[in-house]
Amino acid sequence: MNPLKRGIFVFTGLLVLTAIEYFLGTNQVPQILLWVIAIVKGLLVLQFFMHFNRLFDNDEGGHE
Amino acid sequence: MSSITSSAQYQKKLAINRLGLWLFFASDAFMFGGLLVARFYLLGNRRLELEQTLGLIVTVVLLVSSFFMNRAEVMISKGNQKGFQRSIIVTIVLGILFLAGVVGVEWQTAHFQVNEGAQGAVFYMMTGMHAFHVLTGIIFLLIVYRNGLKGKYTAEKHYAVEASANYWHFIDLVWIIYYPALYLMGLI
Amino acid sequence: MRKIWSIGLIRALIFQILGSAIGAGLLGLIRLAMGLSWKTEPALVVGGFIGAIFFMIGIGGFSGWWKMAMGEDVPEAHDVTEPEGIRRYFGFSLDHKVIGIQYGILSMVLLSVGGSLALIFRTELASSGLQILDFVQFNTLVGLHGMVLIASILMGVAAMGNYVVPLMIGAEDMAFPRLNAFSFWIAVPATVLLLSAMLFGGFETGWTAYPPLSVRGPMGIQLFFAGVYIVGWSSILGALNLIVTTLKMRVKGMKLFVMPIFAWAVLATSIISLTATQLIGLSFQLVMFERLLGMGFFTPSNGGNPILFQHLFWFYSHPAVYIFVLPGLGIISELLPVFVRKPLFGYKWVAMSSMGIALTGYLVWGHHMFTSGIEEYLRVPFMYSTLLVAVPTGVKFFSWVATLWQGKLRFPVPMLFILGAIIVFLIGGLTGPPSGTVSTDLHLHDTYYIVGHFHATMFGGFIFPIFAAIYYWYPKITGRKMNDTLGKIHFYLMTPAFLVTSFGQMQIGMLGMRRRIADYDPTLGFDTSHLIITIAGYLIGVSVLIFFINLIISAKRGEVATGNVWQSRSPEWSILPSPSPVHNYKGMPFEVVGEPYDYGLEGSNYVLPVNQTGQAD
Amino acid sequence: MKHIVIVVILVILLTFGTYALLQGIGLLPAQASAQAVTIDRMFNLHIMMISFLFSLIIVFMGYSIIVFRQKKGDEGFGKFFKANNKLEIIWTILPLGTVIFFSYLGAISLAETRNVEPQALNVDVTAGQWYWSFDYPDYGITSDKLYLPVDRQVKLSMTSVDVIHSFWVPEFRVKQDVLPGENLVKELRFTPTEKGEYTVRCAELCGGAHAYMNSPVIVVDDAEFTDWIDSELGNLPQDPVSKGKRLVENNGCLGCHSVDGSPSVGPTWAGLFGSENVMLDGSIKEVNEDYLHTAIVDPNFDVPEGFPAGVMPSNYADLFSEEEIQNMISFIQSLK
Repeated sequence: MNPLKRGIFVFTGLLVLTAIEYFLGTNQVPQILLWVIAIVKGLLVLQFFMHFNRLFDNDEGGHE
Repeated sequence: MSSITSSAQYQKKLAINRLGLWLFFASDAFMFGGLLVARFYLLGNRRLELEQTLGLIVTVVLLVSSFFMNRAEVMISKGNQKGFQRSIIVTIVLGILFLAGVVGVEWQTAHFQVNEGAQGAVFYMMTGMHAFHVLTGIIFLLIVYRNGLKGKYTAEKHYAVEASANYWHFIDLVWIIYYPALYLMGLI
Repeated sequence: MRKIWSIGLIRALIFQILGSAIGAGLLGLIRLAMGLSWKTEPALVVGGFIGAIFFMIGIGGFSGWWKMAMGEDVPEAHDVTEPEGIRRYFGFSLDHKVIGIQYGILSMVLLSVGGSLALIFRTELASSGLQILDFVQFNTLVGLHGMVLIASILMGVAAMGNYVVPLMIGAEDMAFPRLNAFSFWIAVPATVLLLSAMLFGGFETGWTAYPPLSVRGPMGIQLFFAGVYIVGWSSILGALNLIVTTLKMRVKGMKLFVMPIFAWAVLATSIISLTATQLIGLSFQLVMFERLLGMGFFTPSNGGNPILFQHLFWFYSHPAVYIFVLPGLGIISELLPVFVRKPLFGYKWVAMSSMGIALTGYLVWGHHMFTSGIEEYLRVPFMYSTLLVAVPTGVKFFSWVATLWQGKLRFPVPMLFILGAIIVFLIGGLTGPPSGTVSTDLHLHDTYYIVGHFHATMFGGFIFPIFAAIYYWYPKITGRKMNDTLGKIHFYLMTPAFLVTSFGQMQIGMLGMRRRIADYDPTLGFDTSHLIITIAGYLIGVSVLIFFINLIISAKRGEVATGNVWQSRSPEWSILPSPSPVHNYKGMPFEVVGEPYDYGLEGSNYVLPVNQTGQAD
Repeated sequence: MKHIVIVVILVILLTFGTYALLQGIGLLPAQASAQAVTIDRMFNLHIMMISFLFSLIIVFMGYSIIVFRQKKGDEGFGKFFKANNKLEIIWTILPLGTVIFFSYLGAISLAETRNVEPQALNVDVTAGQWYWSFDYPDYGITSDKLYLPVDRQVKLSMTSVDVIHSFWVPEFRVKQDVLPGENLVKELRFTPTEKGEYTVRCAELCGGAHAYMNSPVIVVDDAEFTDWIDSELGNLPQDPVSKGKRLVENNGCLGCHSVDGSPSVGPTWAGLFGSENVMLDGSIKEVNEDYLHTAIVDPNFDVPEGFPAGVMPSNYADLFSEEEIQNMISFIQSLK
């Protein structure tokens, strides 16, 4: 996928999750739900913004 | 012949630098984790008395800045210098806005003082340490922006951009955990 | 004058003093502008940190990075030409071997400082009653003895890691040479800060700095915190560098499981210090801010909880013990095969036991808090995890014994220290389980038993091995061997003296001698024991003094040794001449073709030089 | 094989030798509580284990050092063997089992030391820089010495007024840190079994005079303990006048009322009882028991001339029992 487009998708996802989080939080739901959302958001950032996989790129391998 | 060797060398250095940066994140994450532990150990299921709207605004500001940071990195990897510079300057402005929101507004209007109980201690220390990282991130980005103007980065070689982007996203990641921990979790 | 100015260390120290004054003055002015009066404590903290930054500017620690930030080209570390001679050891050198030696010197300086502090309060303890010290002085000395030696051990570990690991794995240098030099030099102002705690009122809390005691009392504690905080960063950055070096810079053909075993130990150690060190920094930082701004982290009357500090603090300070001993145990495993002339028994198990100790190390911190009033449900799980450490440690001991079995043992000085290390560490290890089971620990906690146990693990796990390492790698550094006779005197004086102190401490501890008291009840009848411990302590001091003399005179007068003095298979001996050349293996490429410890296997080699066509000779 | 046999024999001999030595030199102080018995049993197990493992390693090492040393001129290698996974698994599994077993024993022994007896004597302990203070809430006694009846469990509820201290009597073996903070009151239970004088020593570095933070602990039999309680209680005032004196001294009454006739915020008590005073409303009242009672529980009902109303707290009816109020009145009466 075009990385620019992917960035927009991920960002939208993060925004939506934040909105859900805010809604849940202001209604005092069990903490665990908020943790799940926070971890999902974190994983999105790790994977798509921070490119965790690049860490395991071959030393001689190509560059995105 | 020599260009191939130098490219291979660059790739090797890249791998080394990446690992080093990620290890730094791992280390720093333990510090942020320790503060998170302190928040739950001292306050447990008690929610801090904070302004919800303001919290949401600064969170969104930081999220948008992360989006532009990602955009800047993608732009430079495609060789789009102008787009890279534009995106990075937006990121920096949003970062400064975030700082202003937390330190300038939130700190001044909070319902409690630094020295008022565990709540004050936890809130000011967590946001303070995070804000300190945001500040260093902004400095890092300013350096990258300046060097970008000088045309130091190419589509192939722009590790400094990648590193600053990763650092910025790491700060965002910390806030993704801290925001619910400070504003949303627990009972009032 | 200009000549003195060109010595980096002196220039940097002057910068530090100036920086501290500037920092403190600026803070005073800012406070004045805000309408506040002068306060010494925040000025000390701010001055301390600014001083450390100025030190780094003075030594030139930021110049490379500053140029990078300004977009100028910065030469790669191996293209930097550095001045020859003794001078480069006092400046910002990027060569890992120079940095390793710098670490080593700092470690030995701190060792003698920390040891001397101990001798002072040991003299006080030689008989009951207060003779030469008052309470604050005594507590300051006890606390500084602990922390200065912890710094010394961290520096010693970094010294071994820095000097030896790149040579062992055939790397040209560390992964990040500038960061490497930075992490060494930042430790220098940190130790200055740490020691200056004595000048600003001292502190009463011991090295553990438990609040609420550390929240009140003399403000020397702030300098102590600042010093430890910066030493912590030195340790974190050094560990980061070593991990990347071991994972990414190995020579061709060196798979992880054919690395010299010492590299495994350093890897395991570095993983702990990379991560856990943050928590001691954080815990001290929180107390620092509690003192400065009245934040309510640890004072119950302000909403805090002192137990939180202990959790954060021990989450580092227990694994820290493994940071200290793992490299030492690695040295034992590394050197034993050389002197036994047969393979290391169970290489993979020994390597994995290092990792095992490192990982279980994260799970056991609560055993320091069995009596401190932690949550009741935590005590039994922590007892299980604590005793679990015995399993990987046992694997190491059994493997060492199996390595010794049916070998052909030689006994040069390094081997003596290795054997001493095994015995002393055995005693340290075996005295652990009684304090690891909760019910017996209810009696032992905070007594001299713990002091004895702890010193046995530190001597067995670090002091003996690092002496072995110095005797062993000294020819690699200087091209000369250390004096044999002096080395043997050192060993045969230090070992019995140490055993006496350790046993004595454990015995009176079990009988009721508390830790960290300046005076003890004469009716308990500990006077004689304490006198003997003090005398033995002085003997250790004398033996180390002999070692220092040996270290210095052998550099000029020692027996010349340029080849493979110990007949080791490791590349730094079998490929490299002594003293080791500036760019390590440049011009001497080699390749790993076999197993590291196959002593006695006909026709086997660990490493072979590669000729220009790329074929192994 | 010959080597192994010799080594095994030596290990057994050294194990017994080490154990006998460690038992012989006297490692533990006198055993003076029920908990000490349990804990010492655990210590004994540990000492056995230590003796065995110490001998195992030392004998193998010593034997190798003596027997397998390099002969002069022999530059050869040792016997070539590299690994034995079976052996490695054995010496992983066996210690693992031992460790789990020891932890299990440790947990049981911990549970035994924490055994709760319903008849336990309650003592509230307060620690501070640098003193111990012991409250017996059931008797209303405060003492700087800890008196305990023998063979009866004592439950200490401990709190600190400043920093962390730690309660430790070596002869009782058990130890518990004393933390500041109302929500961090820590409990410690033990049953003294030997009469005698012991010392509680603070075991957690608490600054300055930490070394001297000791207090006597005196274990006596039941009869002596009752005597001690009685004598302590005997020190308490018995007659109403002295009781009343204590009450007014401890509750701040004397801040406003003098007892020697000197003027103050409120009327002096000297010569008050039986006198006749003009009230704010102009009436004249005699100060008798009824008047004083009203003046204490409802001070604004009848305020004498020359003194402002609304100064004296009006909640004393809630704070004091009727008997206490009577005692205070008796004290004021005694000042006429």
